[in-house]
Amino acid sequence: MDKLLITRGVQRSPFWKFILWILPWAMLLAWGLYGAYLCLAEGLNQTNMDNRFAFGLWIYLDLTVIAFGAGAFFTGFLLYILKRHELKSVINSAVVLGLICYSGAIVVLMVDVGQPLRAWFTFWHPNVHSMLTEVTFCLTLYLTVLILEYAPIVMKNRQIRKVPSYLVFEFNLHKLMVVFAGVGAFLSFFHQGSLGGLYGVLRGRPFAFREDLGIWPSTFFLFVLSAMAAGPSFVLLTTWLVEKLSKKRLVKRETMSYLGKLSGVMLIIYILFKSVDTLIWINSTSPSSGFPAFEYYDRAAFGTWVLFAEVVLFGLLPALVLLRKKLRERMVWLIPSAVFVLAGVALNRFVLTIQTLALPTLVFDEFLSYMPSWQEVATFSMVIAYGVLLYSLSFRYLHLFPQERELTQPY
Amino acid sequence: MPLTLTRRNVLKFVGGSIAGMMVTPLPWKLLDDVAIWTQNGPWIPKVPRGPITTAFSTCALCSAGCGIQARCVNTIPYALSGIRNHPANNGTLCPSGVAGHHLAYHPLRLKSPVQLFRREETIEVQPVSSEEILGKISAAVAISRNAGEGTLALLDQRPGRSVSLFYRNQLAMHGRGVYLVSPTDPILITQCLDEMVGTSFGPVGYNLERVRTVLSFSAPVLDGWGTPVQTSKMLAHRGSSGQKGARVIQIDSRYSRSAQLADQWIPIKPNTEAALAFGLAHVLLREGLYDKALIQSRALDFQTKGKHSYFDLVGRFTPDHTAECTGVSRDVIVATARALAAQGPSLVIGDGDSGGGPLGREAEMAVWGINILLGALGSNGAIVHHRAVPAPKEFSANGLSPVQGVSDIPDHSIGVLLIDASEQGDPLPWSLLERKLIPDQSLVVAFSPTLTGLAQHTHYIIPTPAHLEALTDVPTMLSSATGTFSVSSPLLRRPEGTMDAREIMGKIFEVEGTLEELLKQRTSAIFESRRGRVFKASTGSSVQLTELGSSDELWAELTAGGMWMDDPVRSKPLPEFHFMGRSPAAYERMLDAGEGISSSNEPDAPRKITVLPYGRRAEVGGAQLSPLMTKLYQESGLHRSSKVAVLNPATAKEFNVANGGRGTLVTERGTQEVTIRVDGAVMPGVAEIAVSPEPVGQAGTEIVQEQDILELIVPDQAPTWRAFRATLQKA
Amino acid sequence: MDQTTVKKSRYGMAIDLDRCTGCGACLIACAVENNVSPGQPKVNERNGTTWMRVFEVQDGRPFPDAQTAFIPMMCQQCEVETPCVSVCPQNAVEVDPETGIVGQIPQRCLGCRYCMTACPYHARYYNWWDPKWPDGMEKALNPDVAPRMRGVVEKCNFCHGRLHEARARAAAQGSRQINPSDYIPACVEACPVQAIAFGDLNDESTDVALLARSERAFRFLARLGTETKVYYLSGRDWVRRLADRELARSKKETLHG
Amino acid sequence: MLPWVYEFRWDAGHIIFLGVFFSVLIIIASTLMRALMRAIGDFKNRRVDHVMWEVAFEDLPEPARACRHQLSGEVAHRTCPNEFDCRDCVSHELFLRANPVPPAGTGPQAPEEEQLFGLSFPLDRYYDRGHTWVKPAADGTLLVGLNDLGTRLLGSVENIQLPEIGSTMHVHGTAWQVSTRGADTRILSPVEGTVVDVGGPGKEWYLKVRPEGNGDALRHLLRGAEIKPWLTRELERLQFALSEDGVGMSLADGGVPVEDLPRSAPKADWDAVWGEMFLEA
Repeated sequence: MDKLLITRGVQRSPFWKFILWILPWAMLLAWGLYGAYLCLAEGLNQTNMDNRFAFGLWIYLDLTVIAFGAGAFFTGFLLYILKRHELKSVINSAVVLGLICYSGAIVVLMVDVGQPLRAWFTFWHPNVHSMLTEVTFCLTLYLTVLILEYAPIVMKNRQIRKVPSYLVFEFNLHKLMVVFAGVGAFLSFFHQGSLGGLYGVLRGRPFAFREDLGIWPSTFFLFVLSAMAAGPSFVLLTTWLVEKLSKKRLVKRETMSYLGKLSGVMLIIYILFKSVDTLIWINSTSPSSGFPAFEYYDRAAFGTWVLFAEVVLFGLLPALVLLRKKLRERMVWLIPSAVFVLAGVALNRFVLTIQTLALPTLVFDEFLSYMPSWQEVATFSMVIAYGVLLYSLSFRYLHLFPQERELTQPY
Repeated sequence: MPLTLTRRNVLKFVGGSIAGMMVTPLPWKLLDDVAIWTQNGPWIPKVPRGPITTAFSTCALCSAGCGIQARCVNTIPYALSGIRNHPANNGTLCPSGVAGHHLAYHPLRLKSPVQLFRREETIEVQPVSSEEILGKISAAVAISRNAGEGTLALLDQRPGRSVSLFYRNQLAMHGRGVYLVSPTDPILITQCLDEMVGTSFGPVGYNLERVRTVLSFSAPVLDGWGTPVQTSKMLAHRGSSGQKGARVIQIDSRYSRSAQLADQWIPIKPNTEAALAFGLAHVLLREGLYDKALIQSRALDFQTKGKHSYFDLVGRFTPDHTAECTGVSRDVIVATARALAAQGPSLVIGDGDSGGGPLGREAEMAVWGINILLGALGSNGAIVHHRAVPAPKEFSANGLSPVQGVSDIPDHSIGVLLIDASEQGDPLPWSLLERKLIPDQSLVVAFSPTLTGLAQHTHYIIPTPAHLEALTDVPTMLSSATGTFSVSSPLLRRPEGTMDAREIMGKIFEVEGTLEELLKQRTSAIFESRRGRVFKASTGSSVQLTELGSSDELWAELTAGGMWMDDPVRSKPLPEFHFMGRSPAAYERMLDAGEGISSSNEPDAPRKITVLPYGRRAEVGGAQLSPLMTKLYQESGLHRSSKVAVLNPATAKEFNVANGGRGTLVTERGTQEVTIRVDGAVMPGVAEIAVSPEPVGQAGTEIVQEQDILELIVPDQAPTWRAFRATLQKA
Repeated sequence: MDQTTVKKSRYGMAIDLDRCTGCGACLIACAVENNVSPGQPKVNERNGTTWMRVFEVQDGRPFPDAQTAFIPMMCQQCEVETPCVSVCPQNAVEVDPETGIVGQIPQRCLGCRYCMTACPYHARYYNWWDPKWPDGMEKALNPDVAPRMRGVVEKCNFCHGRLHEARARAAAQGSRQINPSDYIPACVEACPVQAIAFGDLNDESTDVALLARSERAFRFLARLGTETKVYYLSGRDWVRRLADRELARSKKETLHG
Repeated sequence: MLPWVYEFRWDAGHIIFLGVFFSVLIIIASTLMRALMRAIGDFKNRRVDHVMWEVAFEDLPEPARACRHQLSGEVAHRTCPNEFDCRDCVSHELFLRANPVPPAGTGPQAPEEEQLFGLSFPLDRYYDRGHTWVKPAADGTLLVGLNDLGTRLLGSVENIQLPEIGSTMHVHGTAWQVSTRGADTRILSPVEGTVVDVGGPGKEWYLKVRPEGNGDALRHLLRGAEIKPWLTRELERLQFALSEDGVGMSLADGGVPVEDLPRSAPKADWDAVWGEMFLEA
């Protein structure tokens, strides 16, 4: 039925099957849209956030998806700037993932802020010292870049490419992709870092506050590194998932393994810095503001296991596995390791968002807990559903994996 | 050059202008301003604009009589503050007073008479004409007068006003009129002293400046009991001021605000205050720490032959026995008694908590007893005489109906119950009033500006002007050392359709006159007395009354935030008196009060907890709270809402409820859901629950009946509701 | 007074915790003065708007030895590295160099709530609901203070409206220096026990400057280094130990509020 | 944001931050503009066909992009870097010099080789990788037709869209389009020039083209001995394309493809096969 829209020579499931697949996601999206509508129309009293828990599920989601979406810039950087051509087979997929993550994050941010119509004030009256300004500027520019990177993929759709002007434009745009890759890498470096700086500068929250390295707190660099570790793992994991769901080989095993290696290398560097940073924080930064660090791990479910999980279980362990060639070449090791890498980064974002806010600062204040309302969960699911839908549509109608035909036709 | 007006030229001109404009700051500035304008949508309330003026009046929310200075826009007050140097409040106000100007906008405000229909959880109202209600009342009054079926009762929630004298006068003339006050009203405490002395001892007050030690029996002495100036003085030694204040010892079953702020808190088993009073008296007597000569000469029942005497009574309450009864340790009892005697002048205050009900007549007499032993009623004591505020003779020409507590009249006796100022005064369990009514035949009408508090239980409500819309005088506070008089003059125009209580009563009893005339007559009487001093808000200082030229001048001062204060009088010597009062079974009643018959004979059933309801006098306890009071009750934890039960951690564990969890309290009168709060400072085995109404911040679609813990009180259980037993289950 | 030069002020407060009775008059006076709307039916302690809030704290000893203190907590007017100022993405928070007061511009606030996470004192409040007043009560709003809209952050600004008024009064008298008695925040004015002193910390002679230097004075979380301008006074050791987590730890009792 | 907007300060922070922001913005915008200008340039220079082929070529699976000299066995592995246009290829030059391909119709090739695997591949013409042939005519024009495999692949054509006479052809631009069984397939033009006449499926040839440019107009086309290894490879590709989704059809080694392949294997994904064989992604 929609065959003429599908790239020539690749196999896609029948249309009815596809509809069956996207239907539940579309319903989830509709539910999410309703939740988001309530939040916009009625105000954020629809959420369970409050004056202490001023950030909640959404900001956590934003931080996490943006870290996961780092695959787009990192892959682009390696492919176009460092000429790692083996990544050509995943770049399209990485771009789509990046676009989903970033646009999703921005949509949620627009629901999250109380006055979305004033979002442009950040551009109009920017406080250049705020990490959030840096994030806003970079995020908007980078989303533009991602759209420009995604546009050629769309224009190469079997039907759209028949329009010569699109194809010629695509061709020329694609030739200049190296510029976008460079700009993307530059912007990503800053906003990934600024997202980390977001918490690192919180002098009033000694759990999050970190010393400056140059003009940025150390979390700036930790976020960049962890995002670079998470990005390839996310591309790897989604590719693997798509392979499983579509029952096809899409990418060469060597590429998968190479992505794993990238993750591993970045992760071990990250863990190294993170460990040093944590030690400095526990022994100097935090106590000097009057906050004994052990108190942080004294409350509710947040024990020292959090730190252990972050650094060892989801850090050192997958890093060591991924760094060993023999292990990462086997899917049974590679995939769980990628999952661990992502879990570690997600946990890091969770801890910085939720634990920071849950912990009291004043002695007589109490540890607070927070459970998102259904409207928050709905808006969250909206982004997930949007991501799945956009990816499914892209996978079906766009040529995401250049090696697909090759791998399905054994020459 | 010929100027041709072609389309092309026009377009060129417009285009050029737009392009040129872009390099000027104009569009950008405009964009900037638009950004700001867009943020002022119609949904954001606009602040009023208009001339700013200042007006003075007196707060009538309680009897402290604080002077208020109102900043007004278009003559509507938008902010209240205290009048500087005012003898009652010296520039400050309590939270209720600060937000007093909001009461006119209470979401449950009534502006026309209504008939009430109570449904399951809500109340429906239907408008009726005031003539119809007045007709019904008049008919019922006539029946009560002529047929003798049931009495005509008026419950005055703000006794002591000039209009209260008018009521008592009219009720006395009616023949079957009864003048009722809340059982917690301070007037009844003075009545206890009268009973001991046998005659009217005259109004007494407290001269706190003389006091070095204050022993409070559950009275909220540091929390709205006295005027702000008095409270401030009692706390003066705190902090860095270097001033002297009084040492406050708080005897309280609850960790009340006063217990928190007092220098010493003596926790006591609920309802055992009388025993502790006797125990303290025991120590004073045993150690000879009292004026023997005075007691010997004046006390008629100190030691009597053949009859049980006060000495016998107190003799039973040895420190050990008292400790057993009250839970207060023997050493604390002895030390406290000695401290009262040694660090005098001392003052013992009964009174009790406004929401928690009266201490009880016997306990109050026991407290007066200690005061007498300590010499607090003597010429150097802290309890001083003062004269009644002068009133014209015609106010009492036809006699005054006696003041009676609600508990003092027989059950099923009231035919018509009128409740005046039902939004004010101390909270009162409806069950207590209900059993006084003739079942199914009585008519209950409230005069109230809002559909809150007791008014929710009536058949009809005639709306009265709200606070600061109404003209009223402020009676003398119990704690005041001299008589005072001030007038709360309206700062707001009262809505059409409201009537003040004098108008309503005038129509019922067919008496001419207005409230203003009444108050002016009283002012004249004060002026005629040529006594006392007058605080003038305009200058912030006081002058002798005699310096004022006329009664009108006094009226002008009083209605503009001024206050008249009587001159102090030399205390009368204590006449002959009975420690235990004059009733035939005085000894037995006192003994029962001390030994605590009501609470100890009930077996300690599992799952039963002692509920300690409490009110806040600082917030008038009554049924009117500014919508902004959500800040104290809901938006911060400063004041517990009436849906919160505070428990000791051990008790919470025993009842298997957790901090923040829900629990259900059950008595035979009903059930109530509460949120559990755990507080290590609270006495084990009790649940502290506030009885104040919830502030209503926003009007809902329907009127929800107030749910108060007082609803759970089983009325026959005890004369007071300070503590009652209820089952606590985890919800 | 010299009318040509305007000296820079550092407005501050000193709150005597040994006097505070926790009555809440300050809290209500603040809400009245600053046109804070009454709470919605679903409002709670965590999402209400109380620029000034009074914490009830105990020393943690069990019945019957517990001690209680009340701590009024509002914006502490951090002077150095003001945490909320640097984080605001669109300059909606600014420290006025003339007065040292941290100001919030609600018309420019985006409602991102980043400043709230930055504030160690939880002194910032977000308008979770549309501000609404019961019928007719709009007529009784303070004409000097604009009500805020839903979705923006607000906080104590030492009664900015009153500062404006004092300045206008001074200007009317031809002076650029305001009369200190003309500028008293609503909470200071309302306190029934006069526990709060307010004034210019730069002026050595003011009560607040004297109190701030007294031995009983301390500041909460002083080691964060934000140099707050709200001082607290207490002679009670356990209360003073509440200032800092490490200090609080030094005593064996566990504390809870 | 801009100097005249309230809150703008001339301090280092603002200058650096906004400087970087505007630089990035300008880079993005100018890159976009550049792509746009280039696209317009391509249109103006009539390079659309060329671009389309280049894009299509990029998308071909790597094995389909093998150099003709890999097919002939001269080199083990080489992917064509010039989109099958050997006219300017330096390597091709070098390969030719080392190992010249005999001209068509001469040399060691026997006439029977015109029949390859049962398909007719006359040696008097040149073959393009897109299954067309070019035969120089006496009047200096070039005849363009579909080779035997191509004809059998398409089977009976439902609709054919031939270019108008007078239109210009570009190497590997679209020569004509056929639609069969609901799928469109464009046939690549093997040569550059102006269409002077059109034929069709029933005729000997499809197009008559007057070539443009210099004499090496046919240099990029396969000829002579190159044809067999290429055709072998093509039949292999066809075999895989057909066997991909388990149609079960196989072209046994040496087996002759039937006249109308689609009709003999209706279940096969012909759209994919045509895309594969006619070098259209």
